[in-house]
Amino acid sequence: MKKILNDPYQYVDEMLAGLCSAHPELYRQAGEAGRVIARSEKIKNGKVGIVSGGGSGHLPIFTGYVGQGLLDACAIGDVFASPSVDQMADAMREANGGAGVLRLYGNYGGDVMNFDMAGEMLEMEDVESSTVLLADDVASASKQEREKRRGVAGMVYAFKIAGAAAEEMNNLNEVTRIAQNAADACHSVGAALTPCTVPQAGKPTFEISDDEMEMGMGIHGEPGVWRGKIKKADEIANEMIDMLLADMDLTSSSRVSVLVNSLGATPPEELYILYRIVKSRMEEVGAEIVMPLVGRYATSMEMTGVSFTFCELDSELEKLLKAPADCAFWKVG
Amino acid sequence: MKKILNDPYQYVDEMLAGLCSAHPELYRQAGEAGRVIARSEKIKNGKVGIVSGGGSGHLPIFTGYVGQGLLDACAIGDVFASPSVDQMADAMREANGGAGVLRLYGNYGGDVMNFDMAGEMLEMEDVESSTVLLADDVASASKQEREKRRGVAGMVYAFKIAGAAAEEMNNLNEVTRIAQNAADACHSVGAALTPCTVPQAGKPTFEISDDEMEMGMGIHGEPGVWRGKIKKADEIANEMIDMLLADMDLTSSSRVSVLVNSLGATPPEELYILYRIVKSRMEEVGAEIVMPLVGRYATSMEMTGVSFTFCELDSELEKLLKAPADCAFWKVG
Amino acid sequence: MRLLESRMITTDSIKTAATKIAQLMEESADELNAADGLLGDGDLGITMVRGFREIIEVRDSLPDDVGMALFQCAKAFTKSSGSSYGTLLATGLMSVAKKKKGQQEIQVEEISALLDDALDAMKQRGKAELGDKTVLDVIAASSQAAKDQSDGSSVLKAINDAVTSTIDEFRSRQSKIGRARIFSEKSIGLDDPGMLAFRKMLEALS
Amino acid sequence: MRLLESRMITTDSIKTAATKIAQLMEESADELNAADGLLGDGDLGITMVRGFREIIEVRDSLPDDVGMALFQCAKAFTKSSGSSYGTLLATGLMSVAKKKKGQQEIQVEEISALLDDALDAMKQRGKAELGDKTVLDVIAASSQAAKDQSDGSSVLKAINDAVTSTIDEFRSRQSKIGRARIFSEKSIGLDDPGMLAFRKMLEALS
Ligand SMILES: Nc1ncnc2c1ncn2[C@@H]1O[C@H](COP(=O)(O)OP(=O)(O)O)[C@@H](O)[C@H]1O
Ligand SMILES: Nc1ncnc2c1ncn2[C@@H]1O[C@H](COP(=O)(O)OP(=O)(O)O)[C@@H](O)[C@H]1O
Ligand SMILES: [Mg+2]
Ligand SMILES: [Mg+2]
Ligand SMILES: [Mg+2]
Ligand SMILES: [Mg+2]
Repeated sequence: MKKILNDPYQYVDEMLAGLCSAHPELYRQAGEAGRVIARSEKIKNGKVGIVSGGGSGHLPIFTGYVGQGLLDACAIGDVFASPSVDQMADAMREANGGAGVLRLYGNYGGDVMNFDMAGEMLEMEDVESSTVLLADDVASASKQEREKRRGVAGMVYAFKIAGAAAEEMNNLNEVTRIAQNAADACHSVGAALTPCTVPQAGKPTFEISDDEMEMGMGIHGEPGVWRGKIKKADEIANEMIDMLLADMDLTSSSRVSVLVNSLGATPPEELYILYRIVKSRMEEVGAEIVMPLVGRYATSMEMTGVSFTFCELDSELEKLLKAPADCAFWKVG
Repeated sequence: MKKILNDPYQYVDEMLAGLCSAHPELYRQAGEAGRVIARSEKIKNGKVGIVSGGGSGHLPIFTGYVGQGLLDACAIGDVFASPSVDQMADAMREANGGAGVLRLYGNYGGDVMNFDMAGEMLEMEDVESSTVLLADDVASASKQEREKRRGVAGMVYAFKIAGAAAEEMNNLNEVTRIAQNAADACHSVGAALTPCTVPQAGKPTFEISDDEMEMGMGIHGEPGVWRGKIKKADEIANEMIDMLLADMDLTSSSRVSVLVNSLGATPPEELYILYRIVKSRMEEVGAEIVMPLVGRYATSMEMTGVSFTFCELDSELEKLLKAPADCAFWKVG
Repeated sequence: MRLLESRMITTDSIKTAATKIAQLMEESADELNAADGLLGDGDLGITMVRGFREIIEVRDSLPDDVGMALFQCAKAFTKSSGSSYGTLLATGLMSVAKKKKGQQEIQVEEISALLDDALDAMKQRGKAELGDKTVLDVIAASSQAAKDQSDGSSVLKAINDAVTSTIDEFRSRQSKIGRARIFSEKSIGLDDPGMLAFRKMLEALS
Repeated sequence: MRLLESRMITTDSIKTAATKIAQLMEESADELNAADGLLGDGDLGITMVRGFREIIEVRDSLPDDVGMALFQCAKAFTKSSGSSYGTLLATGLMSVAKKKKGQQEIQVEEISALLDDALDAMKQRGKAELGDKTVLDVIAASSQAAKDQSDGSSVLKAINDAVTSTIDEFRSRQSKIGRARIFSEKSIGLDDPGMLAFRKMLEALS
């Protein structure tokens, strides 16, 4: 959990400056405090805008996914902290092409309050908007209380699918409906082996001993389902898959995209070891894996651990998932 | 440095199985022991084949870069260990489209011995071949003894450029010449903050205290230039850039691609913080940055640290660097 | 103190109040950060300081329309930080602002009802309930205490007392919302930092 | 022992030798791993075991052409592992194989020259020099000891003695090649594992 940084209080601003100077053809810093990242080109007139936002420290989430076929703008908070209402409002202004703005982000109390308030502020500026929340972490609440779940890596699918729907010039109602379907289609669970360090705090987000892991842990270190000795890769994979399958109704005619995601430090080598089990369990169910994603798509800086997301696709979602997309972290098509 | 694995002795084979089952449209397992990864489609007749090879644990290097506009095949050893002669010979057989094979890999004693021997074996099968070694780590030997340097992240450029040259149906001499130019154009240096764990060894590759870093360290933990207290990001960046610039002759008409690379655990947030300095130092020199790469291109599993590679481009190299390429870890164009 | 000595609140009294609160917040930042740090991310002091600094920025240009003045304050407060408390306070201010838009004064008799409005808006914004051990509980108590009061200084004293006894009453209870919820058990015996920040603001006015 | 008791080496004596060495390597794996582990990656025992297992796989089908037989052995040895030692041994065998291709026997008098051939090939392959404290040094000593010998058992004893005294002589020197180079200082006082493995092979034949 050692970090390479300057002043911890400049971590986010320096990161954003670097991001935009490395990829000026993709990203543009906007907003009064520079805490909004928008696409380098202004939004097309008549296109529904898609904004997201949340704490820093999760690259490519959230900021990284600003790009063609993905987000239009993003508000960025300090590491693991909500952006301010103003930053969210600025992001919405950037994403306003006159056809309304969808707010698409994770279900965290502070983010929800701020984005709701930003929405009200934009309403006063006659910008129509809607909200779709990601609440895909099955370990954070029961299926009956799905709306209380945390939003985790399922965001990747929601960004991709909603982004494609907006790119096809659907109206705000349509984009919102599709984004909600994408959000509902996602089921995720994570397991962490080490914490990470929030620069401003300067110490690990939680403590865990050298031979322990925590199943079901949230991406900020929120408590999980159990903590105990590190299990073998195949056991970990099977346990996570059990949780996800129990939450879904997959059949032999289902089509599912799977995301085997590193929380940061866990290398792709280990993700591929886990993927074997995902593949064979899906074969058991008879469900077809579509466009599997293996890599670092939603992280917590240098945290060691993995998450799985299963996204059940209907033909509409599948087509949009496969549509072209382009950002510094992910190219499709 | 906690790992998610099953039997440490199966780490590599399970990883390869997972890789190929996740991306069957890209990768195919070949060779007697499955320790060769080739493109899913057989090599085009008359195309020069490009093979690489080396120890596992560096994804995307080496295996990950098998793909269109990149490598044709790759021999994979255990973590941080050379592949066998036989595996290398098998990789060369996969990459043989009748126009000869270029062996393009890093300058490590065991790898060189084995690849040379594999080359001799293939000579007996009338397959023409050549060798280009990456020796880009400026911290591992002086400029006068450049041929003794270790090969590190510069491989990414060499794979990309040589791969594009072969895709354009140049002959073996031409591809070899261009690959050698690419290798010569690369200058790299790394700094490590934590070690990683080789599965079969079960313990970290080296020891370093919580507040220390090592400048110039190799990707397997080979000794560096100094070890001391962790410096600030900007100081680290400047020191690494000083080493690289001292080794090159950049002028205000130079065009350079820069790779700001994570050794594994270091998150992209911190790479972008470092990139700011690369950018401003290049501006000082007056050299133009072309297609900057920021991310995890050459790693040591969960090692914390970074490397910089500067690749000085002439118009031929630049054109080939920008040519299309496609693998699970990197898409260009 | 011009805010509640008399029987009404004007933009002038808002300006004075903002100045006093801003000053006390600068002095109390560490204390509030520490209280928040026991259960949350320890940023409540920073939130208050930054928020009131932003209000001070707009203070001199606040309009006489007391509704619009409060609206400007609410907007200023949301600028600085992304913390829950800032957004909740701004939400409360905004709801009062909407009610009073176009008017130049707030009567003491209106305070209780306006606090109820703020409370409703904040409940909706934060999806919390009374009893969850948050700032909402001291606002509810304040509204109750302000009822049937018609004098500036007595209403302030009544609110102050109600807030203090609410804090005392809740000390032994569990937090059910926000970051503190994760450490629900740990919250027993500790004061809710949002309640403490509310009392600090009152303190500045007393 | 049929290999060197008589005055020549045939494919039959190669088969017997391979069997005996393979057996001793199984017993000595831990010892060689440990020796390699002190300075390198601790895999030398595994390398030897796996290499000789592969040779045993092809043993029964080795041709009478002693050159081709050695060529098959060399190829078999490279199959299993990527370690330096395996490739170097195979390189040495291959160079002898090339020389003896088309013949059915190796005369004891030829041994010294063939070892020199192997040595040259191995030097070229590994880019090491004599004196670097590697297996090359014991092979050079072996070649020297084999010179002017014409009897199978005496040449083996001479080589054995030369190897042992070379190991003794190099113990206090520094390794200059391979993984051990990184720990050059540490190598003082320790035997080079590649030399030890070479002696083990001779031991199996004695
Ligand atoms: N959803 C909510 N509803 C009501 N009050 C809340 C809510 N969330 C937090 N609070 C109040 O805010 C205080 C914490 O504020 P703050 O430090 O800004 O939160 P955070 O840093 O977690 O965003 C709590 O003590 C509580 O009084
Ligand atoms: N370049 C070289 N030239 C000659 N001998 C070498 C060379 N490299 C290694 N050796 C010999 O091989 C031995 C180590 O073998 P091995 O364990 O297979 O190496 P590694 O595991 O490092 O590839 C050394 O003790 C030394 O005798
Ligand atoms: Mg807080
Ligand atoms: Mg906060
Ligand atoms: Mg070894
Ligand atoms: Mg080895």
